[in-house]
Amino acid sequence: MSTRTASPISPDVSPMVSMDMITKTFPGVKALDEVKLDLYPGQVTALVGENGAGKSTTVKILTGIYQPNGGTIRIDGDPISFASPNDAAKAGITAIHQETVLFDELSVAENIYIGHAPRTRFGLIDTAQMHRSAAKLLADIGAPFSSHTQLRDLGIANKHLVAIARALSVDARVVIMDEPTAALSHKEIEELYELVEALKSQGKAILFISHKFDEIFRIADRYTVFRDGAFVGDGRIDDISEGDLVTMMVGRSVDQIFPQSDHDIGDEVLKVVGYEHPTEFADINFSLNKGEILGFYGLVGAGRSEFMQALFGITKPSKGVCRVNGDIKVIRSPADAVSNGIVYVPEDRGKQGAVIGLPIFQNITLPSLSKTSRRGFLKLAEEFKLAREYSQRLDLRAASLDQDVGNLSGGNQQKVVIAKWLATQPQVIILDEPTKGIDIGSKAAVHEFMSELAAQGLSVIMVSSEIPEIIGMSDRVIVMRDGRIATELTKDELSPETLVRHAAGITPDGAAA
Amino acid sequence: MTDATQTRHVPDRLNSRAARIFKSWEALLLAVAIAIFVINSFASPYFLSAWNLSDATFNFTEKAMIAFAMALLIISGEIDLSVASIIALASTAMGLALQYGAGTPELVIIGLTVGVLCGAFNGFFVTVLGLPSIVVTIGTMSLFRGISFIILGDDAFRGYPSSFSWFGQGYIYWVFTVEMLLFVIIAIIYGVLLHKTNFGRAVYAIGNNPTGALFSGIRVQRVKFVLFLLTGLMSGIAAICLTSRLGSTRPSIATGMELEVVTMVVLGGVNILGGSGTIPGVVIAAFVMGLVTFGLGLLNVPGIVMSIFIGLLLIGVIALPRLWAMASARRKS
Amino acid sequence: QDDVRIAIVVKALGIGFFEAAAEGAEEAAAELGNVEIIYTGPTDTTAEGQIEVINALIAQQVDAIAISANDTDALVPALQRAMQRGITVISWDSGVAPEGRQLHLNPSSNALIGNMIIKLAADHLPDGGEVALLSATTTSTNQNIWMEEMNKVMGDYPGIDVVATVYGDDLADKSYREATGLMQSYPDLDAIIAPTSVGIVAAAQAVVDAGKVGQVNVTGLGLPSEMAGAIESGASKSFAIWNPIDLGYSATMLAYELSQNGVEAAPGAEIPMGRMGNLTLDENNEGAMADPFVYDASNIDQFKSIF
Amino acid sequence: MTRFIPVRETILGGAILVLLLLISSRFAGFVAPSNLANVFNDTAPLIILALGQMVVILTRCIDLSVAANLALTGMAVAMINVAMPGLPIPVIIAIAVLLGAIMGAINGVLVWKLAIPPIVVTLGTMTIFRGIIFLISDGKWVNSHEMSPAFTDFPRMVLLGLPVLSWAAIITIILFGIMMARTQFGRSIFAVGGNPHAAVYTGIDVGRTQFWAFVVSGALAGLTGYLWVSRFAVAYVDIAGGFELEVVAACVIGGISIAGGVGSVGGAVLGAIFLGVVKNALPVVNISPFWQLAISGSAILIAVAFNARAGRTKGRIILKEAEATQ
Ligand SMILES: Nc1ncnc2c1ncn2[C@@H]1O[C@H](COP(=O)(O)OP(=O)(O)OP(=O)(O)O)[C@@H](O)[C@H]1O
Ligand SMILES: Nc1ncnc2c1ncn2[C@@H]1O[C@H](COP(=O)(O)OP(=O)(O)OP(=O)(O)O)[C@@H](O)[C@H]1O
Ligand SMILES: [Mg+2]
Ligand SMILES: [Mg+2]
Repeated sequence: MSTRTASPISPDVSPMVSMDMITKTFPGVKALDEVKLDLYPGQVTALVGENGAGKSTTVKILTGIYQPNGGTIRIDGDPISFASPNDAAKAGITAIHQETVLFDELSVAENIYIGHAPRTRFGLIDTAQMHRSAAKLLADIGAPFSSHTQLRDLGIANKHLVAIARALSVDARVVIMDEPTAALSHKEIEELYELVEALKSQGKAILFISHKFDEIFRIADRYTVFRDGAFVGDGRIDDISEGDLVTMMVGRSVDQIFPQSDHDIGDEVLKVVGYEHPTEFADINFSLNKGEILGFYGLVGAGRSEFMQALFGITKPSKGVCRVNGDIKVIRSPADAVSNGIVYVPEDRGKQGAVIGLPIFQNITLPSLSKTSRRGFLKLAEEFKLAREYSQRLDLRAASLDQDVGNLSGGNQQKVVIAKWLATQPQVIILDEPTKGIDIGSKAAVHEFMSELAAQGLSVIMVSSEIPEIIGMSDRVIVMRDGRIATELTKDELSPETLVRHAAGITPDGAAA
Repeated sequence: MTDATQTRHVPDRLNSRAARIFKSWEALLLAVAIAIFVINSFASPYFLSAWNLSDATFNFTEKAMIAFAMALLIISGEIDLSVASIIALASTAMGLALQYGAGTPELVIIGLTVGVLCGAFNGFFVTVLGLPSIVVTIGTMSLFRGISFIILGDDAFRGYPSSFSWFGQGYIYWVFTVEMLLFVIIAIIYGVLLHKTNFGRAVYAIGNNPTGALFSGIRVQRVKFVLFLLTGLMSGIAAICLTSRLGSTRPSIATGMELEVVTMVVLGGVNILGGSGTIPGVVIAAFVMGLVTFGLGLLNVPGIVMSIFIGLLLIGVIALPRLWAMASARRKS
Repeated sequence: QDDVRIAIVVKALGIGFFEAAAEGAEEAAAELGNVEIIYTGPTDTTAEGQIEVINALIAQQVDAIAISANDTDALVPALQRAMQRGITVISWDSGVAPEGRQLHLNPSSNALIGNMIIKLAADHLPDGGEVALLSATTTSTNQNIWMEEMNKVMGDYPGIDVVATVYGDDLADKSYREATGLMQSYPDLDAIIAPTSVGIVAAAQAVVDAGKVGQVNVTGLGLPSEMAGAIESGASKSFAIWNPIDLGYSATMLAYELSQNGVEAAPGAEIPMGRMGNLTLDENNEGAMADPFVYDASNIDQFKSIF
Repeated sequence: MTRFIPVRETILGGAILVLLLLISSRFAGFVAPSNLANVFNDTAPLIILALGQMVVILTRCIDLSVAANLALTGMAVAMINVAMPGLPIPVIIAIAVLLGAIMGAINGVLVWKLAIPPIVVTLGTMTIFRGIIFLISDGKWVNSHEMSPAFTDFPRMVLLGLPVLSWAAIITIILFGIMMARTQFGRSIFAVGGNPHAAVYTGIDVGRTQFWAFVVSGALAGLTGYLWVSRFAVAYVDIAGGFELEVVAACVIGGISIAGGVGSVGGAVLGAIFLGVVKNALPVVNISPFWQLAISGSAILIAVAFNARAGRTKGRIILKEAEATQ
């Protein structure tokens, strides 16, 4: 498979912003490794790459939130460095960040203008002027709410519109949009496209990050591809096909990576009937068999994690029954779930997974303490024995078992969390985005381990937003959209297009070629 | 990856036990305590006397009993500012029972029960209604003592039976008081509870990451509720000791003690934000505070001036290591 | 080298009345020659604070403790321990229950003070009127006894009506607020009686601030130096006090006699107090020092610079 | 989208009105304008301190040293007045504000630069400040007859029918109203407390904002220190002992969330007034003052339980139909 390299840049335009040899490391992770990125006036550059490729990190460097460990940023050819977000704003760079960086207690207008509100003669914030300008911005992007609304009263999509308005409120030369359409409806997305066109015609340089190929091909002029924190290539969008772009992005053929293990699929272990929640999900029915890997696919925000957490006893469903081995089980808390053999590896490792601050061995034994203790009294020797056993099984890389998990790399933290659950000898293991933010080596290890677990008769539910992972690992896939099951696909039916089509709710003819 | 030849051996521990102990906060605090002891024995000829040192323990034993339970509560990420008011209410309840002819056993039971009930009240607001404990206990701090004022007004309960005075005034053997014995027993119980049991492990897990602990199958709210009960129970025990020692009950009893208890806990190396701290640390902190106040008392230094020392100690022992780290970081770069 | 160490323990440090008493104690010490005075006390008026101070004094093996107590009962166990260790314990000004001390020195006879405070108010109300009491803490022994004594003689003052009793806790701001509250709740109030040196000053200030000088007369027990302004403004027509210097002096003398000269404190005993004469103990081992003295515009200037 | 729950401030204001009605049914004189003015005047120090505390709590900190700061500043200016009776009052006030601000800055620096938890810092400085008062005054009181008449008269001077003390509170309220609503600093305070992570994205320095919040709180404590000492015409070690908790209570009753980011000037002021009315009404309606503590404790509990219900965030909504019906 051929990897495209950079196509020649048209000689008549020089980049407005250019990043060169930018490196950024976090403890245990090299998020960016000598990448380059050029943005041209009046053009939309799409930055594409898998989850964790380093796209958002690039955005944060361009907006002065992170400082790079190496490399140069130039604006109009002059080197520049940003010590703080204010510096970047002064240089005319504005961004819609992937996560919402808004304030619930402030009004919409204030959210838009915080940090650069118009002032009166006395140096006070000119609220009247601020609301006038905000109202105009909101009208431009077709937002259906007033600038006086308290932000906390808005839904997710509308909050996103505020974030967009905020980015447009500064008279910027460079506009960055990190997955701006992820939370928007069809109509709002159309208005956003119009806006992008308008910005283009004003000669602004636009960086557009998206996982949706149809929109990339619709509005982008150029593309840049990152893979695992490294620059892969860039060029004009007209010069590349969708298939080639995917190949650049993934950089390898799917079947090379995913272990093909034969595991026998046995009897039904778990059956979920009519799970429902007032605001998060509805009408969830499926069953899971022994030794099966069941994939859950969906776009970010489809409600998969919320449902899994309900199954694990964190959130309370309003309706629904869950049967384990045919018996109805009431799961009111994670402790109940664990005692019924259902365990959950959450997607937010730092907050929900590992107990940072406790040493590795204590993390591993936390849910199994009843096994390693006698009448409630700890037995350290037993704990170390258990921790040693499972850290070896997962090939954990650490200095010692009494090291704080917080000092481990993301991949090794994930291994600790998985080890913690395997030590309880569960029947069903739910893995929510198990390889998110994990380096490529550990990723393969996790995949290999997952199929091994299935082979040993454990049932696995894998929630993933990565198409290759879903296709490569799953025996069966459930696609979720807007809190409901959109479809259920068998292994033979799996293809990237089908998955995306069901996840986004696009009719076959509407989908990109 | 189950291939044994490929797996690496991860050692259990990196540092020896001795090295860990030597580097700990407790070691630093112990050094401070010893220094204070030595300074005191030079500063006053009366310091090194068994009876005097025995009297000095009254300065901290009751506070320390509560401090142990408070340490667990703070490690779990909560706080209880109402402990002194629980003492007032428990003491008032005992005094009230006394008016109806209760004897020593009944008084003890009532003191403990009221303590536990107050703890349950706090625990209910925090764990069931999900309110921040600092606010709830600022409220109950006024409420509990307020009830005591309503019952007692400007009056006092007195005339506790002489057998009751054993708790706060009795001696076990020679200079060893009943309170000292209680202090030692409670310290051991809490030391074991926090450091040697599953419950203690859960407390640390909750303090470090309540969400993570919940996701690991720990019944977070239940553990927190128990911790509030324990803090109430300890306040009940302290109420018995203090009432017995004073021989009377006034609603203003133990005013301001909550802050001394919190100070003791924080001085003992417990992170006020939760997650870390040890019982030996709190024990040493109790002695440090007791020795400082007693030593300065022997020099007839007013209590308010002693509190400057305590305040400086509190900020100093946290600030100095950080300043040290900042300075050494600057030197390296 | 071997000085006799007498500890003067006061309700709280920094109160003018007690500072003056300490002066008297020093005077007695100078007269006796070989006495060292340890003037001490908590910074807030609590029994627990005094207990810690007492423990420290026991540890220093002082020869005598003379205490003005914040609580009649709560100090008893601590003081009993002091006595067991051979320390002479007396109380003065504000007493301790009999089992916690050898004797108690009242500044004046309680009955006399009780009568005095109501008489001071009544003298300026020939036609009767409403008066209110502003006390110190609810637990101050001496205040409570005086008010009791006052109630006993109320029959001698027909037409005088005690409408309320409030507590200022010997805190200036609280006393001020309580006094203000009294004037609001009882618009026809004629006098505020504050048998405490902190309360009387605060009440006088509150009367001035409320613009009720001439309408509400503040009286009670106060120090001339602190009350000079109130007499001048007319907020207070007269007040009484015994001499705190004499009180400190007498307490020291008594403590010395008991601890050094083997004098036994027993009902009926007469104990010498230097220039203040003898103290005669009643059946509770209590005795009174002298009569209170009344201060008004005619003599205030003479005393305000003394105490 | 309609708001089902009316604004917190309206409810609290309503509660105060109901309270006043109840009181007036037992004692009509209480609601006379002159008496209400007295109540307000009496509550003025609490209002001023509550506003300072509000700013600190909004940034996710807490200042337990305000009362000690007040007492130390009060003692310092009283002693300055005794030593230099001729010093004009504006100078005295400037000294008080400056001293208070310096103490606030000490708290702020420890929180900002050394990252020591605010509760530990202010617990420590609280005892240290109190101790320093004893050291500088030798434990002695400064009494009214030692202070200059100008010093004690200032807070009671009547301007347009109200004493200067009341005006100080009113001006502070107005300034804070403007500061919180109309200045960059004021809005940053909400941002820092509401979402510190996002505040960094918008270029707001969290630590620095917290530092300035402590300075503001300290400066107001200093100002109150002078007003307190001159109004009660006395200074001693223990003035305003335990007042810090009353100040925090006023904020909590006023709906300032201890978790930061939520609250308003109106809330803090009403919270303080609520406590002030309760405190002043009890003696008047012949409820024993011994009930006061229990009543204010219950008020705090009810207020937090209520505010927690009202302020419960909705969370994200995934189901389309669910969002539509919200
Ligand atoms: N603050 C941080 N600390 C540690 N690691 C981080 C941090 N921020 C990002 N990373 C890591 O850096 C890598 C790149 O993350 P980044 O958010 O830039 O990915 P992305 O391309 O935006 O992915 P996505 O498409 O999921 O948004 C990931 O491995 C991530 O875990
Ligand atoms: N609009 C939003 N407001 C607040 N948090 C959000 C929002 N969108 C996403 N998140 C958070 O970001 C994380 C990633 O979101 P994600 O889309 O995975 O949620 P999800 O509902 O579980 O959807 P998925 O089906 O993708 O798992 C989640 O932890 C979620 O809490
Ligand atoms: Mg991203
Ligand atoms: Mg998810």
